[in-house]
Amino acid sequence: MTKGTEPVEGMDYFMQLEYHELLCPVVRRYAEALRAGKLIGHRCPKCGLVYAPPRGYCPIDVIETTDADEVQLADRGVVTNYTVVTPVQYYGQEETEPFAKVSIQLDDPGGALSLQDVLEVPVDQVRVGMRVEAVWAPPKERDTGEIGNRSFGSAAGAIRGWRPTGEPDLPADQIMQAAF
Amino acid sequence: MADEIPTTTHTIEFPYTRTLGPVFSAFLTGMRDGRILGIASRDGKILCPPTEWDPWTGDALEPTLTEVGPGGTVETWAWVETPTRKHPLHHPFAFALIKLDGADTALLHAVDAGTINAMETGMRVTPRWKDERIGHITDVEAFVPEALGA
Amino acid sequence: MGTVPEIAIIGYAQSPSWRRAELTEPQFLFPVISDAIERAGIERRDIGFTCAGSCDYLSGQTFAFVMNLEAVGAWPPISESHVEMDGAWALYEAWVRLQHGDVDTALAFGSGKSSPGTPAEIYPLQMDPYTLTPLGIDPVSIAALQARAMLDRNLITEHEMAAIAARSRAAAKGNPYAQVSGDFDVDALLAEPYVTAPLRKHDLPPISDGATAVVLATAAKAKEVCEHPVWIRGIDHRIEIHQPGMRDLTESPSTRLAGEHAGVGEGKVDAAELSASFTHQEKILRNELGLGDDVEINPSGGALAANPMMAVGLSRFAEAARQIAEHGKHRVVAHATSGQALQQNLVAVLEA
Amino acid sequence: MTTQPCAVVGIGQTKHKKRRDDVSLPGLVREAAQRALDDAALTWTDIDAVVLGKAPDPFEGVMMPELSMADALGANGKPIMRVHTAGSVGGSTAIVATHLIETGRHDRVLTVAYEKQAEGNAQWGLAGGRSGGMGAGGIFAPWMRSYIAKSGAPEHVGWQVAVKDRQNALKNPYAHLQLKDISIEKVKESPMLWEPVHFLESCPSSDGACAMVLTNEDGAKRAPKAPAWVLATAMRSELGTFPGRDPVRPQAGVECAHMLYDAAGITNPREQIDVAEIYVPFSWYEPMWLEGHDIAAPGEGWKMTDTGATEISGDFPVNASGGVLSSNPIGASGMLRFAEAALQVRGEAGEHQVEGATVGMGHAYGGAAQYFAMWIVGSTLDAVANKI
Repeated sequence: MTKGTEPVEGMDYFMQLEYHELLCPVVRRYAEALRAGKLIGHRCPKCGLVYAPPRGYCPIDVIETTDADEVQLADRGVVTNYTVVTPVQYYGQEETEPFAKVSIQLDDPGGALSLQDVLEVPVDQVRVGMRVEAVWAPPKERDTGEIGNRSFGSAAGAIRGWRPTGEPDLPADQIMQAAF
Repeated sequence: MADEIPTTTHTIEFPYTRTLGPVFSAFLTGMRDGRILGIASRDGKILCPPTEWDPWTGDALEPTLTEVGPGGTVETWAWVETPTRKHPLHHPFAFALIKLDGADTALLHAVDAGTINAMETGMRVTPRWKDERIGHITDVEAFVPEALGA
Repeated sequence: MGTVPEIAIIGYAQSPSWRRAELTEPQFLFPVISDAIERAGIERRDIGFTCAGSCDYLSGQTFAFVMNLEAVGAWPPISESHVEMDGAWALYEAWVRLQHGDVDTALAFGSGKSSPGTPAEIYPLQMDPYTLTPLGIDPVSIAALQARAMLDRNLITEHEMAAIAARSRAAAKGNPYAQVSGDFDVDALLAEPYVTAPLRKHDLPPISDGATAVVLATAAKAKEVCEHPVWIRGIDHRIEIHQPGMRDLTESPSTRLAGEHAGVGEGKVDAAELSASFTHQEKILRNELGLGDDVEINPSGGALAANPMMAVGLSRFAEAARQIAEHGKHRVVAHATSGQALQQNLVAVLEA
Repeated sequence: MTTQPCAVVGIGQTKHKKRRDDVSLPGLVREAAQRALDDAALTWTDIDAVVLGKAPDPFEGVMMPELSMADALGANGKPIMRVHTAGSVGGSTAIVATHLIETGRHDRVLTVAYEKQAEGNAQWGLAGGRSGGMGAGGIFAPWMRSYIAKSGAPEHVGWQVAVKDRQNALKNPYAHLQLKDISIEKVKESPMLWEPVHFLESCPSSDGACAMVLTNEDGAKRAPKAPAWVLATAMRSELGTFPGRDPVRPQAGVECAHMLYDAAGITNPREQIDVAEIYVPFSWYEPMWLEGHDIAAPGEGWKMTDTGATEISGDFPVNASGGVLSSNPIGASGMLRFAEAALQVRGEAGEHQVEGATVGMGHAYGGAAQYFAMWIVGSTLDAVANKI
């Protein structure tokens, strides 16, 4: 009937909460562009910094940005830094093997994406200065359903990852200091 | 119009594991054993559910618990017509503050009375225990009107 | 505390209260903060201290408040803090900070998006994790327990509750930020079914998304930049016992204490903006604050008309200040609350 | 407007452990708070207000815990606030409490911070409940790599910090990790978690709490033990991500330090600060913050570690308590830095006491190295002036 006769010393609590949020206009437009095979960002009309993906404002000049400030971004760039993560097995973790996430400074007109996946390179050979290009999913397989209002630089579902272009590396010491 | 806007969905879920300390350990052990326990406050009131410290003064309390109930009186109640998925019952029921016999404060719990017409402030209720108890506040599945028995 | 330096509200702004905002929290905070600063007549870079109020669980995102910093202008770096509480407590922290005298202006804001989640499932996490959270006890049910305790003791009637709803909604017709407004017949409201008896839909606040920002200044600065500063004459906040069954739910001793320490009774009150999320709570608050029938309650419509969690308490400051700055009132009370059944309360007295 | 001095007259902390299975959440907080009250020889009724801090609520699954902890904190009928500024929260919570004393708002304030990591999982929390989380180390690893590349620091400096802080922890009975056989070799051979960070160069996951009782001059006179005087506080925040940001030496950190030194009258931090408790969750953050807060010149911080200057016996002891590398109840970790600095200038640090310390610094940072909270405490109100 009851479990045990020892004192009860613990209690489990299973929390489960669902959130359904409207996608904000700039993220909707960003996701549409991804499905069309394009990366877009906003260029601040005041300071000229490029935000990828667009945020709808420049937090530095504290001005709002609009579709008029939209720029198409390059889908090539250089790895400016990386992390190799040995996954901790927390609840909901699906990763079991070490994986790499990289930051990429995009070619002109600029913009930077973080937490990107690298393809076709063993984890231990990811390096700063490596030239990479986007590997797009075929148009029919592009699904941006995972991209939400707080997905930051995610292009998941449209860009599968980034692979080496084969070009020579850029000097690592310069690249690492240049961009985050 | 809003319905046409795509939504982004995310679920956060996690199985938390709580440790209890002496007071809640004793209280939930009691629940597992089919007994509802209270604690004496500094001025001698019996508090159920027990608190770890005197809620009025913050003073330490002696973690020796005493049995209260099982029956009690409904002090106030709310009729839940549409339960949420987090509620203890999945058909219409009442949440109530129940002053158990021998206690000086009221326990918040569910009352399974069938219909709102069966509910009344001052009514007598008694716990309906679950068959399988694990040491949890919901080991009492709900209180039921004393007239119906447990 | 007789020598508390004078601090004034010199600017305030709110977003509309939306049932479901299309913009993200930092996106809709953005114009609100800019607007409040502009109305204060100061430059963003002049702000000496910033404090925000928000809640991770509303959006289901750890560190959700970090993104809100983007709406502030935090580059170059700023002196800044955050409370996981309603923006009214952010204002309190900013009010304390200004009393040092080394900075002369402060920005407080609160923001929240309740629409993505299910409040009835989220708020049980605010209750005692051992005896209450596992029962899934939700805000409406706790409020209903409180309302029935009042009804049983003849401290209020369902008719009075409906009349409070009708008055609030009618008042909200003049509030461009309100979500629920219009003319409603009390008898028609009473003919509606219960949601959670004894509460009907009109007894409940709407679910809202929104933001509020308030700019504070020291006396010297306020007089320099503002023609009609609104003075914070007193402010205090108190908490009481958590377990609903260990409180007399028909009273709010924490509100009474906060009101006494804020000096509510030291002069005639013209109006009060109260965070009464449920109709019956307005009556408890009036009693505890000693507000008579001659005091206009919630000229904005209050929380029953617009309820953006984490901003709604700070909105009471904005609306109270509006009553003074734009509607010629002299002395107005602002009130904010946290927790269930009025467990924690903040009271301030604002004056022309 | 004038402010009045604020004194720390009570300090308490729990034994920090992987899992404190003997206490509830409020029980953990209460243990530290009661010790702080006992240290100050005060009772619960003596406290005017409470300021509580912790990291995100989803770490334990309790929303706005000040509500359900009101009885544990003796807060009925009192003001209580809840601060949350990411990893710096323990520090900013103490600063908010300090303001309540400095402005004369209250006479005696209890400030408390905690985390009970074992109830949940911080890696889960940091990942927003999603798979593929990076962990804090994953966010900070690239910046540590950049620091190493830019400063030319040899890799053994990270191992040295890891060993030094664990050896210090052996002198602190409250510290979580008690690694008696810690060595450079062991650190170096421990698994690589986030290159360049090894397992033993990372903070543990701890249950723990910290509390302090703050009061004014009058209260300090009545206290049974020597107070620590709060000589200066500073908080500074910046945006976490924008093109061109330098997260290795964040501007907010530089400005926070200079605000702090100016307010305390410190003109040469390395000379005038006797002991520092710096938030170092990963070994490389010791030299990074020594430089990031202009205690050492750019590129020189690692040399302080390498030459032993940051050891208890060195000229600038850092984390004599064992630091975050030895105990990490996240929300409390910042307050522990502040409290340990205060313990040092009170001469109450026991085995890890830095002899003759009269000026101490407490430091915390959080978010994407974007939130900073710091304070300077002294054994007397003129402790800094006496150095010059």
